[in-house]
Amino acid sequence: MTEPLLAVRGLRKAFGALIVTDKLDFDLAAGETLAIIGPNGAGKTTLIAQLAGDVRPDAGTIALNGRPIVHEPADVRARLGIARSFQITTVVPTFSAEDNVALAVQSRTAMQMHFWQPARADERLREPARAALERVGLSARAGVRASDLSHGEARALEIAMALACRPMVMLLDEPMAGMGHDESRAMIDLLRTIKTETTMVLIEHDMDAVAQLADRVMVLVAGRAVASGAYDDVRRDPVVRDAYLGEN
Amino acid sequence: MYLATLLVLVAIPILAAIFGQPFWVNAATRIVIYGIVAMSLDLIVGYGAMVSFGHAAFFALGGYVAGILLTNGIDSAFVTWPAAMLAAALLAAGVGALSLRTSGVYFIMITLAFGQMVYYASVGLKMFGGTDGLPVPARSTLPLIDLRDATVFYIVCTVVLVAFFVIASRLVESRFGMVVRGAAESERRMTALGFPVARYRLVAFVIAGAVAGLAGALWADFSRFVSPDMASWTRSGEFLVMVILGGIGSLAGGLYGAAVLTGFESLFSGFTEHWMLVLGIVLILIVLFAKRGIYGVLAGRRHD
Amino acid sequence: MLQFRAVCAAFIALLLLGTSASAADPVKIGFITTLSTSGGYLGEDARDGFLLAMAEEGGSSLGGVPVKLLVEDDGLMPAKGKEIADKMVLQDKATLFTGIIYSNVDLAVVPGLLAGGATYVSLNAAPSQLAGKGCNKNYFVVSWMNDNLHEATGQYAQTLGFKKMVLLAPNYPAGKDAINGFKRFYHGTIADEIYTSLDQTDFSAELARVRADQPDAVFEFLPGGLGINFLKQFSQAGLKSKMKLVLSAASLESRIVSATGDDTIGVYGTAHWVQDLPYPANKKFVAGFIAKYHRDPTPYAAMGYDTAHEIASGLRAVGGDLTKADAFRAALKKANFASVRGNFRFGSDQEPIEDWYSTQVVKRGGKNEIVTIGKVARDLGNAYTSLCPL
Amino acid sequence: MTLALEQTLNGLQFGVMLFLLAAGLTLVFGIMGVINLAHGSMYMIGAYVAATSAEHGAPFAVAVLAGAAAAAVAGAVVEAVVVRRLYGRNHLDQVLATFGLILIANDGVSIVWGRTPLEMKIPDALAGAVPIFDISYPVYRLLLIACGVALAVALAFFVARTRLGALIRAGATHRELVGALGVNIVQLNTIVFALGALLAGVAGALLAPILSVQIGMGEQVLIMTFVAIVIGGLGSIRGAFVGALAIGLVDTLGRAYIPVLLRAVTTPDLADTLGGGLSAIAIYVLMAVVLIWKPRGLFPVSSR
Repeated sequence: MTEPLLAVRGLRKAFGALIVTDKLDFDLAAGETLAIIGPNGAGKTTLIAQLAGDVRPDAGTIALNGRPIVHEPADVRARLGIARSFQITTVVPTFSAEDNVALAVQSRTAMQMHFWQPARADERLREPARAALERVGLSARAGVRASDLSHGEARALEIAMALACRPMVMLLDEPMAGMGHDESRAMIDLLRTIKTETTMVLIEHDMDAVAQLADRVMVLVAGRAVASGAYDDVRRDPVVRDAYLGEN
Repeated sequence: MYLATLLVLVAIPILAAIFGQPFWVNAATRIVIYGIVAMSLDLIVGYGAMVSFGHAAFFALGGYVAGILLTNGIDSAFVTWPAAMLAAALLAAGVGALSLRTSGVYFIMITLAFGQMVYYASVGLKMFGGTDGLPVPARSTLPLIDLRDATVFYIVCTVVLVAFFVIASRLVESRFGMVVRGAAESERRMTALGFPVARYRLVAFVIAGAVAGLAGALWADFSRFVSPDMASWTRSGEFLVMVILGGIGSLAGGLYGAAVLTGFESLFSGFTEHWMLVLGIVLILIVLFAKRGIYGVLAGRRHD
Repeated sequence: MLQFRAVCAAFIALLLLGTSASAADPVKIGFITTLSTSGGYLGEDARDGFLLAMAEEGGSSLGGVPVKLLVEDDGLMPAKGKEIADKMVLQDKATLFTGIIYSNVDLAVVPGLLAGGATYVSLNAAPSQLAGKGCNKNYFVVSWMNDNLHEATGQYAQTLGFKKMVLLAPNYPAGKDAINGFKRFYHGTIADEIYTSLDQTDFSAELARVRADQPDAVFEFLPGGLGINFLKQFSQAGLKSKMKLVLSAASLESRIVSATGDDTIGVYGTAHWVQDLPYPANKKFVAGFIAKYHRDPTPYAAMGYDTAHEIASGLRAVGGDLTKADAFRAALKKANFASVRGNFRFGSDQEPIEDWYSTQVVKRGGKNEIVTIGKVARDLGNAYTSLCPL
Repeated sequence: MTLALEQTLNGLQFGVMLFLLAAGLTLVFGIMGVINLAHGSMYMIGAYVAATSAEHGAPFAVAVLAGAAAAAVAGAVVEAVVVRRLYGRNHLDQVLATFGLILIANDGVSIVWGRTPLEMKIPDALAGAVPIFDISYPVYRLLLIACGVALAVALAFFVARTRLGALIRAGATHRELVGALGVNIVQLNTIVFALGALLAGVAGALLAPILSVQIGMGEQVLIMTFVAIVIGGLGSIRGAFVGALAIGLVDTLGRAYIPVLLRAVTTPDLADTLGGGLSAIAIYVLMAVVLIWKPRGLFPVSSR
């Protein structure tokens, strides 16, 4: 049996009396797409933050390719191959879309500081950046300031940046949040092409998207995984229906 | 605009000779040295969003190191200037490593605290003159070039200024610069991409500190006098004013800010004892109505 | 292109403003002094005293020679003072200077001026570095040699018979000099030497130490605002009834007295000039000053006035032609003017030889005044004269 | 032992007065996000107006109230004319504009009152000293401690229990929310700013009889005030109180004991040199240590 790409054991996090992650264990196999669903406040974003290194867990371990990373800060984890998008679009607003992706390309050599050559004329950065923009359909908008992009475009830009990092794992926090129907469609199509070539953890409320993208679904309620499995199985799980889907 | 600026810088000594006003060279040298400091500060404030309220500490340390070397008979500029830069860089590395743990207003205040420590240290060091300051016996020397000549010294300072401007302009457009600028706007994103943001910032901070130290050494040579007020918080404040006045995040703006602040004082202090009142009003008007400072006015609308 | 023109136009405007200031004829006197900060009133008084002397000749001449007084504020910063001096030398071509209040500014500015061949006539600061071995043929001190200020006070403390004293001064070189000068003439027990910060406003910690030391008397050298705060707090702490204060002229002058109210009544002082000195020149000065400025003069004003007359005597002798350097120097050295202090002359080192008076603050007609008690020292010179090659 | 008691009282007195300044500054920052360098000018105005009122025969209490009122009015005017335009602008603009206000205030005061420091008498009833154990402590300083503590309690009550106070608390953490409640934010800002200025004016007026009332008195205390609120955590009134007391005690006890302790371990000359310097930087070292340990101060306000 091959080792899981990402292994989480006994992860626990509380903010005061509020337990947001409760003894969580799960594995992520290489190439797999795991969707995490659950009601608001279930601790989904905090879980992503702990995987990415923005929030320190109170207890538990996280291993990437067998290497323990729970004590590594976010930038180290990113260099080890964890890329992420944020729930609220987080890019460099005054840089153009291409500049933003070029930075992501540059992040593959994040530890090397180059002080002299103009970065914007560096084809080793620009060419892969344009390719990533092409993939997410933003080629025409490459020169536009990130802050001037539409909401959907900005979300796609974040995906392009994650792609350009060539990560082992992509952590996507509600990539379709706030999008209209058509934008969501486009994003789902995009993610479907991407999921074949990388490993993904996806937080999503849109059940259509989950159904189409997830190989496996984990349901979080109050920090605990109450169910895990294929989308259809999970959907039929009475505990899940009761805690979450039943509300719909 | 850069061409015109360069032309003016070159024209000053010529015009000074024609009009028989050697003081112009003197005043211009002061502006150029302050311009170097303001530019170095702009590098971290304007591009890195690290608002240092203690930049004068590096300027002062550079000045003192050069001054002390010169007092002890070591006068080669190849020693005094690099020594000043190195000392300022080391101080900046220490201050930066501790200060960069904080951000925003806290960063402003902690750099102020370190600046005050340097200030009081220079006040307390009686062997280097304490509040009386340290008279510097002679200027640094360069082979073949006579720095004692005011015009020659001005030209050397201007060369340093232009060289630093070119280097800094490339720096902010380099891979390194893109990371520092990106982190200024979205630290989260740069961290999530895997950049060790604190390390990049520290390097920028050290570069700025070292250049301020070099400017301090030039100042020691120029005024042949170093004193604790080089490190005072009001001096740090003036440097910030120069940066903002000139146009933050424009590099060249630092020079314009230095020129206007220095020029303002010498022009108005002749007319009225209350020139500070006028300056206060002008500062407020600039903040409220000329958002990108003098650079913004000169350059017109910014393109990007 | 527009921007290019803007930069050039701005520059030309600056040039024109710069040149318009340079008209030639009158003798230019560079007056570098402290007009801002808490020490700002010291320079203001010195300047006003100087201007009063000029006003006696109509306002724009001294010794019958047209002069132009270039007054600039050094902001109590040595480097700023040096900047101003450079500007006055290079741009205004001034060769005659005065005005500096603080010793640290003095040490930064004066050696450079003298090295460039200019003449400096001091109306206040006269640090030991420029006395003795450091003397210069173009350097004249009308006021006092710094040490005198505190030596006289030490002498007076000795005469008053205090057995045990606490000494306070700011933690800077002139502060150390003050305490050393005091100790040169005072030989009782010194219970404590306390050094304060130059920007300190609250002295409660120091006063508690003074209280614990239980001295007969306290000497402090805290000029300007520092002294005002200290004297108020000293009195409020209830120490005034327990011990005496004996101060030098820099720490006890009319502005400090007026700003501290009754807190200074009974305080002892020493001075080389007191408002009530009976000399005709002094009466004329005091009356003129009060009439013009509506306040009592300080020693700084008196020295500004005397210095103006001293410069006038020199200018008159050479008809305003400062290129006659030897004649100008010789005339200055004669000190041919009626000093507000009465007895005044230069020693061979061109530092003053003068009398020092003991003083005390008394309430007279509802107003607190510094009055002369007697003489502490007659013809006091300085300890460095013999080292001066002049 | 008695010396220690006296020094502690001195430190407390300084601390509570500093709190009066710190409270206003931290509120203005917490609610409006404005760094107000001109806060010290309000303190200066309070002192000048109180001293002038007393000179014209106003009873002590009236003079203090006049000073406080003048500072509050000045604060409201400054807020309406300048500061209002700085909300939401970056801190640098705020620093520059309020620095301009300092210049205007200082020159303005020198035009109105001249450069001679003013005097304000302590009313006879408060002029004495009272015995506490075996020291006699000035009544007036005890009064200052009492006033400071009383005002701190009143302020705490006001913020915790009144409607306006609730808005201020809400404003410090959830600015948008307060706006959404239909509260007139513009008016709230002016009131808070004037309240901060009022407290600063009270401090200036109360300290006028102890200190010399002079130009520049605001800047000296301003830096200390900033140090206090940064230590406490910007925006936190509790933090301002703790920070101000810490500064008061550290500064006073440092001046009292560092030189004495040093004299016990080194030569007197070295002790004097070091002691002066070390006691001057003690508060800055305290701030740097606090910030390195807790980068957002002792009582961080969550939202900022």
